[in-house]
Amino acid sequence: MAATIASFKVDYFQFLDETGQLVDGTQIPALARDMKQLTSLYELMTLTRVFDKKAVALQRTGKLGTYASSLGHEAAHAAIGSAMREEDCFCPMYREYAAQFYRGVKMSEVLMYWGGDERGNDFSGPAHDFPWCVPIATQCLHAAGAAMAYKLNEQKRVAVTVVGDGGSSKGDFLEAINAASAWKLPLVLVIVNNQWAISVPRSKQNSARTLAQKGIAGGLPSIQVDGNDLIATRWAMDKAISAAREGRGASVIEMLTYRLSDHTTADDARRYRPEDEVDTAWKKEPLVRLRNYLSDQGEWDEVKEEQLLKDCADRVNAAVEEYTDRVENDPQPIEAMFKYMFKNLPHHLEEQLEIAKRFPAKGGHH
Amino acid sequence: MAATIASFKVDYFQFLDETGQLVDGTQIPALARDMKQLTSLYELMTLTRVFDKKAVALQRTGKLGTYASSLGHEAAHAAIGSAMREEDCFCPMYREYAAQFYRGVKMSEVLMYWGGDERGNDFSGPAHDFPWCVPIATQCLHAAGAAMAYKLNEQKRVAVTVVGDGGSSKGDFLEAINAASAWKLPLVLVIVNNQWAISVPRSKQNSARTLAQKGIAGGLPSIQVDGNDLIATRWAMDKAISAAREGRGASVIEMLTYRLSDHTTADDARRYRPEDEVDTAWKKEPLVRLRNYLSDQGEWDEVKEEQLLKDCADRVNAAVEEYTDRVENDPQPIEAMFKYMFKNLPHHLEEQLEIAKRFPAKGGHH
Amino acid sequence: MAQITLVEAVTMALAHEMKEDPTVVVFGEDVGVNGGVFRATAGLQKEFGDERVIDTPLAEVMIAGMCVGMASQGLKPVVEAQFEGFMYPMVDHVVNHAARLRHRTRGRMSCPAVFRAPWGGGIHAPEHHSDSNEATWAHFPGVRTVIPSSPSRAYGLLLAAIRDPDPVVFLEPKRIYRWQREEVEDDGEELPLDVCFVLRDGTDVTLVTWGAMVKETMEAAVALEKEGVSAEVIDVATVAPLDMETIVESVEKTGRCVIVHEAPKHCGVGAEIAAGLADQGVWHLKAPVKRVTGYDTVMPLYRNEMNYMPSAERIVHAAKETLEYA
Amino acid sequence: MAQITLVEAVTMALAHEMKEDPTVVVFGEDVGVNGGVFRATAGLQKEFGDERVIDTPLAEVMIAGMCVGMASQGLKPVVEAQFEGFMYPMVDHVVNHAARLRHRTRGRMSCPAVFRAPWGGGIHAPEHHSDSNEATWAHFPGVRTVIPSSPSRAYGLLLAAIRDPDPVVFLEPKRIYRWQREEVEDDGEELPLDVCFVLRDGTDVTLVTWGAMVKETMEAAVALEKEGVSAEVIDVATVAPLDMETIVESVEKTGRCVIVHEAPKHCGVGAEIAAGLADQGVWHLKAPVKRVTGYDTVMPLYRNEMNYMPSAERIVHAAKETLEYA
Ligand SMILES: Cc1ncc(C[n+]2csc(CCOP(=O)(O)OP(=O)(O)O)c2C)c(N)n1
Ligand SMILES: Cc1ncc(C[n+]2csc(CCOP(=O)(O)OP(=O)(O)O)c2C)c(N)n1
Ligand SMILES: [Mg+2]
Ligand SMILES: [Mg+2]
Repeated sequence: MAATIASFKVDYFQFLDETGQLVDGTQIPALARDMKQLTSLYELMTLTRVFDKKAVALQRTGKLGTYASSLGHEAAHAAIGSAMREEDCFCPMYREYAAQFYRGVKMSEVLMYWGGDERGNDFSGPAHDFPWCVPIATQCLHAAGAAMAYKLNEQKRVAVTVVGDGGSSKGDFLEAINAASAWKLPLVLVIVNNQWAISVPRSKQNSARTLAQKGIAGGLPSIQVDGNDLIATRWAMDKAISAAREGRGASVIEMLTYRLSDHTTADDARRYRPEDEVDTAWKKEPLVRLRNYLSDQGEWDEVKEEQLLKDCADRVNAAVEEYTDRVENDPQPIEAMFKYMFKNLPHHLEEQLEIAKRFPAKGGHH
Repeated sequence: MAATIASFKVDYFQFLDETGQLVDGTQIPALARDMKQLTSLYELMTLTRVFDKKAVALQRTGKLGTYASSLGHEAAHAAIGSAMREEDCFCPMYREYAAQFYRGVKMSEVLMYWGGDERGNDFSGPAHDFPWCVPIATQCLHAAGAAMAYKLNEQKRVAVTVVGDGGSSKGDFLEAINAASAWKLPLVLVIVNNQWAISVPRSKQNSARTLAQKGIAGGLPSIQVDGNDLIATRWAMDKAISAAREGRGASVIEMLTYRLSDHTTADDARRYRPEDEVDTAWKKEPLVRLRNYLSDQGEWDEVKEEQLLKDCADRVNAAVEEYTDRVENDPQPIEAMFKYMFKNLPHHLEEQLEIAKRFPAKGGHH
Repeated sequence: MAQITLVEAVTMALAHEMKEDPTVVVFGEDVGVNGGVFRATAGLQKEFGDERVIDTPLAEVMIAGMCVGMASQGLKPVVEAQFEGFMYPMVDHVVNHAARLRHRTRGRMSCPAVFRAPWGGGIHAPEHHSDSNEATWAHFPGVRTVIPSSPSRAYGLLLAAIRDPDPVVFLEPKRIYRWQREEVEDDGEELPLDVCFVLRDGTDVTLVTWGAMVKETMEAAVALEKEGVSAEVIDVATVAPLDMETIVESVEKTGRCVIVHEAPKHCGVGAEIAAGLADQGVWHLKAPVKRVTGYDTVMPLYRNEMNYMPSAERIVHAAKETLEYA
Repeated sequence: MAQITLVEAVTMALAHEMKEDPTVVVFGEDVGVNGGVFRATAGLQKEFGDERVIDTPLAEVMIAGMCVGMASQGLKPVVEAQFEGFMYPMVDHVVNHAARLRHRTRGRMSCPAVFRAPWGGGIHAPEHHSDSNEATWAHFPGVRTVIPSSPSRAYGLLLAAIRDPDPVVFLEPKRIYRWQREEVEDDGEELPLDVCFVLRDGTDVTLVTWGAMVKETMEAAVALEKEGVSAEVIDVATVAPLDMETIVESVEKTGRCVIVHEAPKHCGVGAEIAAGLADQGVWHLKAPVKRVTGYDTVMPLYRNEMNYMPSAERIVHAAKETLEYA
């Protein structure tokens, strides 16, 4: 007997094409007609981009440490953040600022973190949201664990996590898929595939047609969307989150986008990445197409754009002020190195704190 | 635009049904007509079962340490071993004796290993074959690495590894699939799904329809076969190995079988497993159906069976002799604890060796 | 009051805390119906249900990683690794996340989890079932490492570990899981973490140990007594952070110290104790500080296992060496 | 002869061995076109091709596990972990397999592999990019742990590590990757593993260290000299196995010892050295053995980083403490 006992597929979704036209021959999500939502998300995406540019500039002038840019990822990140509820848990990697801004994290807090001050992780977003996660893909299991907690506590909460194309090769992500399958967890696993893992192109992570199909290992609904199309990214998130919230389990969404920046400010992509690839990618970036769409709908124009850019610049500058003021005029004391290691400072750390106080670094951190 | 960009399926194969009849309506592999092969593999499976019974008995009488039985897995293991070439690399878990016997590992060596003597790992099988592997699923990455070495050295060699239904949840296995996909490795990943991971049933590992579909994550050809049907297991192995050898990359084969024994002699499956499930499983076990088939073909009869069982008993007894003689009359010296740690014994170990010699255990190992 | 073994004391402590605190969940391989391969969780799933005593898929990275997520969202997971040799895949999540979550977030989040594992050699098990890796855990900031050596300490210290607001690695000496029985009242009385327990008073030499080696060390102390040598025996119990004070005090009295552990010698916890003496106790030392430990080799398969394990004889010999110095 | 930095010496050693030995392959994330995030493998892929300088998918367990497989089948993989903080997922395969394969198979198989990683703090990088985890590796039997502290030692020790028939963890002090330039001849001359290097002769106190802390320790020695104190400086270089002999010899001469490392104090490699002195060197000690180390905390983000790192000032202070004893 030879019988096919299981079949699977990965569908791709795009609603707003590169020029900002709605793709026809498809049922367009209601969001496409919700001008208020779209406009405010466009504003969030623009703010994020203005912030991003500023952060890179701060690093270049020595006012910030290594910084991971989100340039080009705005439609993916804005959709992720805006589709979630306050009580849901976000487990980010390290560049999902738009999602975090939507959830209440302040720009100044992002700067604190990359500015070498742990207080940035004690942010104004939901207290149950995870801080930035450096060890690649580990956040996926934290999200699975959070989802498990919600399920055991019968809370209608969802955990959402993000992993990159590179991170999708790591066991942590793959085991999270398996865990989600085993326990039918209220979890959304988003692969933000920006084509590069530092210098390693997507094609070297594996030879499969999609990364989304990794979800099939656990039998999870797995789709791929145009990660630069806010309508598609948000539609996919809404679908996955409501499935999770209603007890239908986890899903995998692969968002196809492009890292328009260097990996971080410590990286120089020209060493390994053809310029023309980047030029082509710029033609697909998420903001322009959304702006064109909004303009065609009569919802946006030059004047509004100028005003928005000015507001964003002002808000970003205020955030930079807040950041520099805090780290310079209210730096963390040496105690801060010790007092959060345990809830109650153990004896041996008290002794070490005394030594640390006695031998502070000469001339601060430089 | 909503388009299906990738589709996948998992096929199931069975050629010899539980009664030993060829399944009709299917193209039957040539092996079904190769009576010489089938007979010798039946003999190997029988020998393995006789050996297994003896090993368990030895443990019960204190002559062997913890032992992992292969009862019920013989069709899977015999197919794996017999489909490989000497120069291929086998990375076992811990119960694939039939495969190892075929490759030249001696029964006495298996007993040495479970008898607490590392010399069992210095076995008579191919010198490049891996020893038994205790940390679950880690052998999958060793196999991927071996396959990588063969590929880089342009050798037409294949690495074959085995993982259980439980082990298929572990990142090591999942990352091996991804690596195989990334480099198109000459690798065969066999999941011997015996329905249980100690006390944890297959259904708790995840909720997917098959375990084979984990290979889809890497876009690998992935199939499921009746693991108690030697013709199906061997046919699947031949197919996968030749694909690997000819540069067409890796595959995943899920062999559905059943652990008819306790997990190991240290386990008592009655604590967690319904007896009737085991009774049902016995009706599907691999030896009887193959014997029936061979009998129907006029290739086997009572006399041959009796003769075979007698030969097996003799060989197993001889192996037990060899084992007990070696561990009792030629035990490893205390030096053995030290001399293989590094190629050349470092200074600090020389000193420790002196201490060890000076303070040997009282009354041997008990 | 029941006479129970060390492993039964573990079960009793788990059951007690699960009754007291509904956020406590047991999470691991075979912990459910099977009650763990050593029966440490026997009966708990029946009593508390499979939503609180949870069998996991076979994936230690997943177990540790999910534990961090669960602990951060209001649960108190008590993870069981089936054997200490299978904890290595957990290292990344324990040291990079569990041990750092509170610190990383300036106290906004925390990870009140316990990572239990049967630990140590001497049961004639296969490879990876007999290691002593406490030093691996002890070196990492942000996590406590606790090792009981008797039924009552197993009960009291495990209660304390579960109640502790920060992550604790709790290593259970499997060799003595069923060695002695002790009367242990299920009164919910915890024992203090971060302190040593003086098991025997003595004046001539201080024997410092933990875990199953307490057995051989006490035997050695008795043997020494027969020869007129009075040995003080200290069970360290919490190997990180270390209660150096109690040890130094003892050595101030005896002037001699022999440290005993099953783990390999090089960079074992014994080194930290000897180093503490080389600093704070140096003026009191009447003899070199000796370490009787496992060798810097892999624990052999069982036929040679007892040639690896430190014996009472070796401890006595080392103690006498220290007594050769006036 | 070229004046090169430590990281350039690493590259030179890799290139030299890849020329000499066709079985040597470089295996890791971003080691190819990008030449590694610190450029340690810069130019190697161009010279040796992408079948010998191999960019891997992002999966450290895979990297370490495949490395075991590759090494067992005739290759000599030199793995690069991008930062020491990302080595934890490798622990399982390194300690449970790489370090044991020869032992497990009674010499039938072996694992001649090198696990390289930029290691240590002081470069103002994000979390997990500044740890010092040498003690984690040093405790495990069957693997060597080697740490260079100058361009010439990086070249000579890495050659030795690659040629060694057993696994070596090779930790590169990233803070001094580009600190000094030295004339290093590309002559394929290796330096011995398992021995300390005496960097400076002295008679009053022995300063023992390794890695980037050699910088502060030498500064301290110079400062002490100005005050008439003659400090001997020892670079341990191989932290496992340890060349205790050289250290004890030195302390026999000086009677005082200060051990310096960046890693947390508790159960750090400094403890093993102090323990060795408490045993073999105790009669020569004129003062307590002091340790100047990182604190038992997580390495802070960069604004506090320098408050964590041991300074020359702290070393000088500790040395003077030991000199208060006649
Ligand atoms: C476990 C681990 N290994 C390596 C690194 C170093 N590293 C930081 S980001 C990165 C690439 C990540 O690529 P991807 O997952 O695609 O995410 P992206 O940065 O492209 O958004 C690497 C290798 C790390 N942070 N963690
Ligand atoms: C990493 C690791 N975790 C746990 C164990 C303990 N253990 C040994 S066998 C086993 C179950 C394995 O089940 P499966 O993978 O289905 O293989 P089977 O024994 O059924 O053939 C477990 C949990 C182990 N050996 N290694
Ligand atoms: Mg990427
Ligand atoms: Mg199984």
